[in-house]
Amino acid sequence: MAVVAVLVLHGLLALAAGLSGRRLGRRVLLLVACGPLAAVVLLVAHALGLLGSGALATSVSWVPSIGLQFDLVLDGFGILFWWLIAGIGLLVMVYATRYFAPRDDLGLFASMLVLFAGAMLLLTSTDNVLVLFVAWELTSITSYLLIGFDDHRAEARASALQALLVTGAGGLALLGGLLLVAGSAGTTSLTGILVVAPTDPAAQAGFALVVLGAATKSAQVPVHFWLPGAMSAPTPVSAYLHSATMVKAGIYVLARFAPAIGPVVGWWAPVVVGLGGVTMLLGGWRALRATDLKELLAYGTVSQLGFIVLLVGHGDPELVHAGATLLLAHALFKATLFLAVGVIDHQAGTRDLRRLTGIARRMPTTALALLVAAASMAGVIPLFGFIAKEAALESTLHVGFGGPAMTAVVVVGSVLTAAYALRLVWGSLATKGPDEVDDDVVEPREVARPAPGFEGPAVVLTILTVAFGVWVAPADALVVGATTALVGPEAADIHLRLWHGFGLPLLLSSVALVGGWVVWRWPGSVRRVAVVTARVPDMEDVYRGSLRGLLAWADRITAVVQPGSLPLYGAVVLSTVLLLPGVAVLRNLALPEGLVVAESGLQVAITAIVVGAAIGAARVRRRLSAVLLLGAVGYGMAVLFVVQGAPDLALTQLLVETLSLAMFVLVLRRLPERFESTPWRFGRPLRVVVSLGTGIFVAVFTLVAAAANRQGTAAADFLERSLPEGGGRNVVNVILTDFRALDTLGEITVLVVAAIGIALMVRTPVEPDERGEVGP
Amino acid sequence: SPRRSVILDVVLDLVFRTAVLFGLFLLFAGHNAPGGGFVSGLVIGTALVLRYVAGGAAEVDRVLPLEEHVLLGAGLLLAFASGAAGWIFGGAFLYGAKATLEIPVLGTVNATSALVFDVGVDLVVIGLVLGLLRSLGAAADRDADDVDTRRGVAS
Amino acid sequence: MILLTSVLLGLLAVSAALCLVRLLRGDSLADRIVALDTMLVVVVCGIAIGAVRSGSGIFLDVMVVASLLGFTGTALVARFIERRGAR
Amino acid sequence: MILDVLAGTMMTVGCVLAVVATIGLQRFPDVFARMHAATKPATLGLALVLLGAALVVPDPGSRAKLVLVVILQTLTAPVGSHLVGRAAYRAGTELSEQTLVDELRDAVDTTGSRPD
Repeated sequence: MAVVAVLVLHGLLALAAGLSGRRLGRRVLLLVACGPLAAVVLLVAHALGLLGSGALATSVSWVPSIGLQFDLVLDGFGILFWWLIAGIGLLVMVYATRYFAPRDDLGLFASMLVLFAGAMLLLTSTDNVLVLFVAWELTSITSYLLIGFDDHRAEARASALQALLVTGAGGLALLGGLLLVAGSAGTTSLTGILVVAPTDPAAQAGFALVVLGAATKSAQVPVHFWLPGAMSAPTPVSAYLHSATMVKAGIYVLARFAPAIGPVVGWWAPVVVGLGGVTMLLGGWRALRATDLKELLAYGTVSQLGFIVLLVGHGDPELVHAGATLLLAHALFKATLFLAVGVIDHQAGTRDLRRLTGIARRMPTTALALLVAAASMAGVIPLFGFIAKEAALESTLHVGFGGPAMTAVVVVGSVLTAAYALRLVWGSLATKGPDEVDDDVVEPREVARPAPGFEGPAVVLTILTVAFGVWVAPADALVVGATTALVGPEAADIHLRLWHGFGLPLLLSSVALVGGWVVWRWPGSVRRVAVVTARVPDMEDVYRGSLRGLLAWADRITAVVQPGSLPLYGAVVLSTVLLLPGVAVLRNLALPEGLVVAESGLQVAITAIVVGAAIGAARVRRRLSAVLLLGAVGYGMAVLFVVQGAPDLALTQLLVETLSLAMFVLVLRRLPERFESTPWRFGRPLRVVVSLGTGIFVAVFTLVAAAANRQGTAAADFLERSLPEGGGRNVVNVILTDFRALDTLGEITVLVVAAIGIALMVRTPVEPDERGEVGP
Repeated sequence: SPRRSVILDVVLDLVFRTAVLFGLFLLFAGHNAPGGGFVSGLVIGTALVLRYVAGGAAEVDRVLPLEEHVLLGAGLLLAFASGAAGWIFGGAFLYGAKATLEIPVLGTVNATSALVFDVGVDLVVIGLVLGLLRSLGAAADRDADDVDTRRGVAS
Repeated sequence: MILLTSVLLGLLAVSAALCLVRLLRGDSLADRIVALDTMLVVVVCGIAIGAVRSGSGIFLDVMVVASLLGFTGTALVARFIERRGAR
Repeated sequence: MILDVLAGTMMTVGCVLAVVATIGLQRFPDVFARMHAATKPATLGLALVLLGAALVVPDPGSRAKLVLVVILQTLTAPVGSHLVGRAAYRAGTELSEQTLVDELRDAVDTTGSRPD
């Protein structure tokens, strides 16, 4: 039950922050920080065993009819994610209070942030696939709003839209995949699906879509380009969403599916691992050329995400264990790096490493934090990053099929990681010579010293990175819990160790570090590789090109389909009626037997008049004459109703006919007097054919429909009950206002909407066009 | 204005009242004889159209000063209220109730809750006609007038 | 009485047909609205005779409304003709 | 029995009048003459038929409605044709050549929308 309480708290805080944003100013961020704080308290209580066993699993049925159970199961893997989301969330919110200058829309920012945190917590704790999708979409939407928070900057809006489109499309793919898989497995519960592990073609297609969805969210190549774009978001957002939590949602889904699906679905491991490997290499490579610190970190994140996907996607217990460790390590050091870069950007006013020099002396604490985090990223001994890399290298060695290839990719990836880590440290902190810096460099003394509270969060994370390196137990417990939740109890004996002895992994790590230094020191050495990657198309241009093409194509279609001529619309509508239902009626033509043509001479006379008037209405040149002839048709119909013995119908028909005559007159005043002749030669014959066809179709259709009524009419029943129950002899009115009152209620609502619609349409000011004529 | 016909105005006063009265008659007679909310609304609507023909939008406003959305809203609300009342007392939404009332002048009258619903329908229909007259009539008049004045035709 | 009413209804049907001819042929709008109005008068008479023939008065409401509408329609179109001209 | 005969004759005269008037509608040269023909059944014809019916119809409610319509129609029919006549004249409908004198020509300004 506690889990639900925490989630609901996030929702309430989002509402409260939204409302009270203006009054609280920057303190609103502290208000929303209570959400992650509550989650942390819950986790600590759980870690200390204070909670009962049931506290972490609840089941609330949301929409039982479509299997939408709101059951939450917080297992080991969920807890690992909760630590990340809540812990880093808390620190980011504290950090944000210093980062932002006082502004009145902080309330919106805070509510979006806590809503995002709540969505992520829900995503990682729900066992129902549909609820997972709802949370997934919520994160996409909140990320869109957060990226585009500085909405006055066009670039922020553009990248926010880009992120939304890509992750949104991914979300659609995920929904499709999940539905397919849930359909084959027969249950919408995630654990249920993993137990059944369906492999029929539909499920396989489902898994492919799930991988696609996860790939967009976790910025895997080729849909990785939205992440560097998202760097135009405020730094707290980048640190929280686009490094530690949101981009890991895809990994969460892949990790959940991998252990059960990997061995069963043949293509799963190669595809996912391959995807991860390519992303790792390409991400690392692009990071080397980045000059904006946040862009460098963004590509670094893409690379690290690839690395985690490579480990977690395989499904082998040891690899999953290493993946979970890296997941934790990456969250720690990448969030620190973002926070540190945020401090530098905030104080120095720029993130371009060509304009920064001598920062280390101006803000030693941030510099130290950045240095340690970068070292952990590169995998330098005693830090937690090193342990993760060692575990990864060791586990790839033990993998049978494809193991060596994976190890090679990891080593090359680590070389690149080490290289861009050095580039980051040198770029942001070092005191550079005149030739290594642009002319508009920010002089160190112009950089103000950051307030202590501002650097606090980064320091806390750095302490964790160092502490987990030296004292592995707490991290190990967390990771083992996560792995056993994913793979099962047999993974319980895999443990983290700082020192693996002088084995191959240590050698490979040091090779990676040295290689990294070489690549960074002498970029010339990798010139040849640059030629190869230059030919890879930049996905961002592909995205922009496809968007432009889509819009151009849409314009062309609208021009063709909606040329603005009313008769054409009419013809299209009627001919569709003729084609689709018309053909259907013709195919099973069952005319009622004993077709009575006319009961009395009078009916024939009246029908003749009606038909005569109708033909007249079609032929006459003047608009109002046509309306008058139509009036004759309507009155003729009313008389037919009288002859058939339906007074209510006759009354309504007469009245409606007169009112439409009135409305026609009111409108026709503004229209030219005569019908325009059709410019197109075939206009007239086409109209005759279409209208004749429609007339015949309606007649035949009515007959067939009447004949098809097998169960007998409801009239008898209504007639009987009219007086006793309805209290009235006029069965028509009793039906209208009593038996079927709900339908009438619907109808009068339609009337209200129609009245409002017309009023709005007519009263919107219409500028007379060039001929001075007020348009129709 | 030169366009108003005195004869029409005189006769109209008489006919208008008769029409409205007949409309109300249809409403109340509706349950047992032909009629009902919808028809009654249309009859009264036609009477309003007559008023519009005679004296334009100003005349209609004089006769029925209400805004049309007030009528629409009141009608819909009344219909829902009668439904909700059925729900609260009778257990199901739009549940009908019957009562035999002793009204001094009219003698024994058996009224049904459906009548309230019918009045709601009536108001909605009148509101619709009024709305149409106001938007298609009055608004179009304004456009027409300024178009005519721009083209120098004394309308 | 039944025979008589049938004959009368026949007569009315003939006059309605004649009205239709005028409605179709009528070159000016005024002709057409007069024809339509006369048609409605025929309808009112028809309903009255119908009531006599069937002995039940439930259609008389329709008759009252029909006569009212005839007048409204005529007045409406008359107002339109005045502004637009009935060439 | 007398009532039936009386009602019958009244209704017959009314219907005959209607037919004659509609024949007139075809043969008269211009709008105004046709209107003159058209109003006859609207007032006299209708009154005859309805009053005849009122004599025969059983229940008082129906009779009241019939009389109501007679009154309404005798009131509104002339006004209706007055309106149409006025509008037609103002709109400049040509009078047929058989017209002897047009007293209205100077009294009414048909400048409004006479087709020049």
